Amino acid sequence: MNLSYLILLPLFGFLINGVLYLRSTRNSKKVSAELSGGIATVAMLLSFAAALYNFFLLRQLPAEGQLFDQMLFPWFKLAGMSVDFTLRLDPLSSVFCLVITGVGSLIHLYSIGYMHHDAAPAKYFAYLNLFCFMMLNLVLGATMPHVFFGWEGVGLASYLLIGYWYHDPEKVGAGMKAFVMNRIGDIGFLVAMFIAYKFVGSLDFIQIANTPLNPEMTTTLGLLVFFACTGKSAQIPLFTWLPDAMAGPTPVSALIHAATMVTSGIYLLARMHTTIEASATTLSVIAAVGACTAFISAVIACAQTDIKKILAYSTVSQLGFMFVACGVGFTIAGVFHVMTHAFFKALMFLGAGSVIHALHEEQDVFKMGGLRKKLPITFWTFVAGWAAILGLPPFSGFFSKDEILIQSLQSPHGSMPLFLVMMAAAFLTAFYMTRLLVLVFLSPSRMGQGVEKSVHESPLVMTLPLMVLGVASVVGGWFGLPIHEAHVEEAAGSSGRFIMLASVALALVAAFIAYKKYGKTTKVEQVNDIAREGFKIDAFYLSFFGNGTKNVARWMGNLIEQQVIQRMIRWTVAIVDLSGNLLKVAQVGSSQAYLMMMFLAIFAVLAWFLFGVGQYAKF
Amino acid sequence: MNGEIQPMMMVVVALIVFGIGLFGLLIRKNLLIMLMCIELMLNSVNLCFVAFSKMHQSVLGDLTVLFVMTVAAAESAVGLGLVIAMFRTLKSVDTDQIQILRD
Amino acid sequence: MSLPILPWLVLSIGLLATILISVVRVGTKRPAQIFALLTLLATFFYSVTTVPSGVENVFNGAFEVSALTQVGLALFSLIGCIFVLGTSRYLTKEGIHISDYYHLMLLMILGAAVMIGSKDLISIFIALEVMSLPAYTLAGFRRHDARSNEAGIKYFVMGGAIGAVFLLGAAFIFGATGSVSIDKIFEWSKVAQGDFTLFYIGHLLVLIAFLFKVAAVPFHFWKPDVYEGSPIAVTGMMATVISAASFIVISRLIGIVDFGRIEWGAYAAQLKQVVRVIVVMSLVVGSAVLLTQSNLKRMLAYSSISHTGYLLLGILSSISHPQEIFSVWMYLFGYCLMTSGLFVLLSQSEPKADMGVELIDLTGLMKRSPYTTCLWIVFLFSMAGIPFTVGFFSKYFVFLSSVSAGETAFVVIAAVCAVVSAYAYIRPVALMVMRDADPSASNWKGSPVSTVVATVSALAVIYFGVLPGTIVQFLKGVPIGH
Amino acid sequence: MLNFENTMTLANESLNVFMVVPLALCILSFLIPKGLQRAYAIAGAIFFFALSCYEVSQGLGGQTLPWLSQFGIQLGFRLDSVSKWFVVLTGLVTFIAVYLKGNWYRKSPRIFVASSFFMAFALNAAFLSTNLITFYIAYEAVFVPIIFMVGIWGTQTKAASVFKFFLMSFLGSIMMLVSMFYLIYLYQSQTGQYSAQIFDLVQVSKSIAPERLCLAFFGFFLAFAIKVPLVPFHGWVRDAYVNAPMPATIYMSGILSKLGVFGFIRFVLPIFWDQAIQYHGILVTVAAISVLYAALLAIQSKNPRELLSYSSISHLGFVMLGIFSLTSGGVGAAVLLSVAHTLASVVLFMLLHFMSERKEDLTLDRFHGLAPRFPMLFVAFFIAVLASVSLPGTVNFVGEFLVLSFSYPVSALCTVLSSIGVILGTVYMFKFYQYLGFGSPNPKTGAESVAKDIGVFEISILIFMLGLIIYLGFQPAVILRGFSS
Repeated sequence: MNLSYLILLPLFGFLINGVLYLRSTRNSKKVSAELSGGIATVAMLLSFAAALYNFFLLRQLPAEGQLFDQMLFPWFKLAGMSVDFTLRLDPLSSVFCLVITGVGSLIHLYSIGYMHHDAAPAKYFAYLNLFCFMMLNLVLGATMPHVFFGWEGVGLASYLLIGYWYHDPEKVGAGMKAFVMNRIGDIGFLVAMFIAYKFVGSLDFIQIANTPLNPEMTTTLGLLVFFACTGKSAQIPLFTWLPDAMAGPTPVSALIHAATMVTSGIYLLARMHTTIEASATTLSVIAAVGACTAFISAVIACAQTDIKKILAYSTVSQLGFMFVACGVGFTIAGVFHVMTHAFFKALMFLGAGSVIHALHEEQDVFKMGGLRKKLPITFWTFVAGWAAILGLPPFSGFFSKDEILIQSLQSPHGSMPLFLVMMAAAFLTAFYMTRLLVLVFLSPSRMGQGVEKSVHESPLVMTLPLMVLGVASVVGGWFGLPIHEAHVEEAAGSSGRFIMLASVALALVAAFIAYKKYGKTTKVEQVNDIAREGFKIDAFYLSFFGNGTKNVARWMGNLIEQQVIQRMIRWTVAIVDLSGNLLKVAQVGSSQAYLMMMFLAIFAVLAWFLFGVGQYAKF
Repeated sequence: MNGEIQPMMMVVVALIVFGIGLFGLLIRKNLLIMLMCIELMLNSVNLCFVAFSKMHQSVLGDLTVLFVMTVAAAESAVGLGLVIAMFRTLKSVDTDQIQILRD
Repeated sequence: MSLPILPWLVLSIGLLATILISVVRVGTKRPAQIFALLTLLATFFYSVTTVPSGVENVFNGAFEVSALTQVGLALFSLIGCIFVLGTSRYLTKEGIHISDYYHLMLLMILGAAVMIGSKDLISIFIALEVMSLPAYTLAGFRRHDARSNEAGIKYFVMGGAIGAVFLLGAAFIFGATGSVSIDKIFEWSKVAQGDFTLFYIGHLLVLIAFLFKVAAVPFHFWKPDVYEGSPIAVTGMMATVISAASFIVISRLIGIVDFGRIEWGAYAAQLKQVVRVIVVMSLVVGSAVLLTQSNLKRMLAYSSISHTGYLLLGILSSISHPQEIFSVWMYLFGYCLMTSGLFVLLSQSEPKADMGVELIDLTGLMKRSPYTTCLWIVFLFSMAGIPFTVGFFSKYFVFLSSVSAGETAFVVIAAVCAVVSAYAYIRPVALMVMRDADPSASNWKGSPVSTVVATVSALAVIYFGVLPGTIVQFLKGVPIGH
Repeated sequence: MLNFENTMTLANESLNVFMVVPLALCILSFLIPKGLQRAYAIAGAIFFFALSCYEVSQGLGGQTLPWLSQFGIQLGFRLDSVSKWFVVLTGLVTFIAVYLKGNWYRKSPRIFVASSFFMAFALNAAFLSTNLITFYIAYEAVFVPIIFMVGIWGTQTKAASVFKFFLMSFLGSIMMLVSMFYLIYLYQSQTGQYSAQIFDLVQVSKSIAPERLCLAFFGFFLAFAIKVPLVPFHGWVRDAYVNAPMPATIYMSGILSKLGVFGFIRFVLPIFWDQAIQYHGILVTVAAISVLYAALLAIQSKNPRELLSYSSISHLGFVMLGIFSLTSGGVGAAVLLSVAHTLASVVLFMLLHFMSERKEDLTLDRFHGLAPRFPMLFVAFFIAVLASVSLPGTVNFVGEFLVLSFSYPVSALCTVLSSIGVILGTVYMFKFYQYLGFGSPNPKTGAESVAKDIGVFEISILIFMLGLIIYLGFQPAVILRGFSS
């Protein structure tokens, strides 16, 4: 078993494409999307093959010891802290590897078509490969710093890809926002590492899991890790970057902001589930935050008009579902949902990309409509994704989502309020997804004349991934996870069956309402502004934290730096200067005045002296 | 008691003379008078030396007086020379005239 | 044959010869200059070749020949050489290049040389006057310039008054001890009993007279005015020779009393207090007013006031720790070296009529004459005490000695003042290097000889800044009189 | 206790090479014609850098030459696992500084080249000295070339900035000198001999009641805090960095600041260990304040150089946090972070110089859109920015991570607060990059329109430097090895 190929292949892809791009800037010859995309896709496919191979090798190991460590090189070692660059394959990371490389390969392939007309596709594919490399490091790292390496790396790739069209300041700003909010979360990760080093003495996950800590530290550690996850996985309070991140090319949204990177929070919680589950406080915080996020972003999604924004809020909402799974102590259910979500959400994003591509960068759903005939493959695959996210049996989402719903009620950490919120979120999900489907594909066309004529189905490189993912969205839930089987029977209790039925029924009701409401739409809908603007949370952050920091900085610069510190320096100089000028006053130029002062001084010395020595002389 | 002047009295007189010289030096604006005041100060010290010489029954003080008188003569010569040079340039021997150099 | 006072004799005979040759060859100045130079060189030669290891008293104990006095004389004659060679062009330009200048200069050096060897209050007084009278004259040597007259008269009036003060102090000491010989007074102090008030007053008065000579605040008023008015060459001699000689005498006068004795403890404590106050005032006034000056000679006056502060700090520590006096010698050595070099450079200016050399005249000197600028920078850095110049080690040993003597608080004050004065020294450097020449800036043109002299001084400043070992070792070994 | 000194074997005795070679190069530069100065300087600097690397690879060592031994001033030099990195960095920074083209090669180039090599000489002497006085002399001597550089080739308000820099540094260092005298005096009063050797003084400090050394400690602290600089002793930094010519800025940010860091490691910790423990709370607070305060100032600054100067202060705050953790791990991490900061800031300043050669106005209040015009330059710039925000994979991350890990157990609050500096760092560095690189290119005018991307030689230097940053990011053991014992 050799894991290095798994991560090295995307790295090579990144390097080759990077060099190709830089060379093209020197001789100003564009590297074609086919060449660079081909290299990148092949690298990813080979990496997928390696992941698959390693997955089967791992399956052959006995159930207890399904773990493989490969030390690449020692990283750093100083005064009791020793960290190696070690890859670790276990069932959890192997599932993630498969998703990353599998979905990743498809999206690479899709991108060849999507980025065909871009000015520098080599750069794009280099970034994409870099992302996959970092993501694989994230899931394969055996120690916290190694995961952090991947964690920051994916953030970086995400930044680069969101701001890929960097001549537009708005897109640049979106990338910056994503990166900074991720970094805010990273503080949690960093401090968690410091705590782990202080109290455990090691940063290896196994060591951390096996070392019992006192309850406060366990809670602190868990909450800090969770805080890091809220950044990366766009949960309350750090969720506002994800909708903006849609500024990047759509395949990027599919890969990074739906299928893989945003789920790394779930991965981290799963990786550290021993620590997380050891504290009831941590669990309830996670569940509460997850449920709130799921519900609020579902509400916001109902009011969006941008196709990608709807999907983005949907992603945030679905991530909330996953966190609820973690928060009720069933991380496995969350991971399962990660996998199914990766299939259907990537599918929907790619479908949306196909639509946008066909409509020449039009993203407003109210300027679409009636695309069912024009884009048949896109439509049918999109329907598969829609059915999956609604949780209709036997689509993949049904298995994972219903399990989360069941667990939110039945697990020892679950509760009725939690369950009700989740049901509401599921209801809203069905509503806005149907709304999307209806507005884009089923309702009467609202496209401009010019646009409507040129609409055509995407080429095969783009539809092939759609079809593959469509199939995966259907069958992805049938097998469960290799680490998962134990829980499936539990879900089949009688109340569980009732919940399943209820949720399916609820979804169908919501879908029906949405269809009735939007099926005949012919003009732009008036929606609630507050909801459309994400309840102004983003605006609040911007004005409170963004401008707040700026104001504090300006205040510091003007008041403290200029008025205090620099002025102190100037005053010191001024005081010295002033004292010089004052002392100079005695230099009046008259020799008799000088003599006067001198003799006064002499008398003063004598007088003081005689008095003083008289004092001393007494002894 | 026997009518002989006490050495310390002489010293006091000398100090008074010194004070007069100093006072003159400080208040008179005419350089020539200031020169004379300096001479007065030097001579008062001579008186002092003589007094102490008497007190200690030593000739050292008397001898010193001779040296001091010589030096004082030389000093007044130099001083007069400077005053003359000043008078040539400024047509005055008033100290108020020499306050160009200041600050 | 051993004639301890040979160097002094050489100097005196040379002086007479110089006067004679001027009498023989009236109207030309060249012979006097050459004779003066030869005299100084011969004096230098004899004084460095015959440095005694111990202390030899001559003239019945009224005069001391020791390594200290010998090196002092060597230093004075060296400074004399520097000024004779370095400023002849300046003197010609000023119209004071006449034989009398050299006679008076040699007389001043002779007075200083005799003063540092004198161990008798009377011979100190006579030597003081022999040194001062030519100085008064020289200060007013530019007879047709009102400023020079003023300088001469101010110096004279104040110097004369302070001479009387010295004499009064000497009289009181004589009255208290019955002697004017320093050795005898020291013997007296070992056994004396009773009330010392008269002695205290006398001692203080003689010290104050010399504090006036070195311009310690508050006896410094004459210095800026006299410096500004006097010819540059004379100012340079005053700044170096007179200050150095006066400090040697101060150390001698401090050592007049056996402070080891318990009876003198109170006095020593009190004296230290006085010196401390004077040190702080000198440092503060010297460096703070230094910053406000724009006239270069005035600047150097205040700079020498602040140097007086550092030197007095060394003197202060030598009151209780006599072996630390070597730091004062080292400081004087470095101070004389850099100051004389600086004055030689200053004499290269061609000031506009009736105006002193202003700071602004230095602007853009780097462009006009880079080599001279480098010399300026060496001396100014040395003044500021930057390493690799002798000024650094001067401050170094004074500070170290003072810390050893427990005067750390005053060392801190001195250090702060060093920063302030460093600002003042770096400012001219900035003007020379950073600015383009001001149209009103005066020209700088030195004779080749003066540039060579300045170069040699600069090299010495750097040499002793890098390898001060020998000189410090030697000065440390200089036997301490009292 | 921190004692790197005693456990080392002394093998390498030819340390004077580190001083003699730059001094010789400095003197030789006066003989070279003006037109050849740059070629001479580059060749000399490469030679010097290579020689430094070779000598360092020959192993650690010590050497003592007599100078003023009777006063305790020996030329004591020692190459240990701390100083060797700074010595190597001196060579590297010297090379970069003389490599940059600018008006210093048009206007009196001799003085520039001589100053650069003199700086290298003084820096190496300071980094290697084991004698306090020798250290002080070298430490002061560093002023001289800086004053010349800023004075002759600086911009606009250069005089004021020179004075501010000089006076503040001089105030600090002279207080340090007084403290040194106090230590020498203590040694002398105990043993009757003068010594300024660090080993002797460490012995003295151990045998003295700690409160007697408090003021001396603050003397040293002041000197190094001004040099590093730590807030609130940073008043000179902004003006000096902005108004200096680029080589001087590179020297100041790259290596002069490290002189302060080095001083803390070499002198303050061994001699004033007890005081450092006593004032530990203040020290870490000051370091944390430096990180945050400078980062906030960087956020509000519109001038790229000003921004980089504040970012330097902020990063050096992390270094100081490591040192003030008072653990051997923290110190090792601080050395690593120092190396990292030197590499990153030198590259950033160098790139900024390349950019300002190509475009006059780089004000950070609008998008300049330079990235598409100079892609290579901006790729390098981006990697340097990543290093500066200490992204994992760069040596800066390892350094910062280790520093914070080691300081967390001793001062959790300050560590967590400093971590916020990481976010702020991201904000200002990315803002910096984006304003310059991103956005639509503005219409070009005049000479700007013919500006080309960086050339092959520049690229190879950048590859070397950035390669080093990334290589050390994965193999920091190269540096950390010396601290593992």
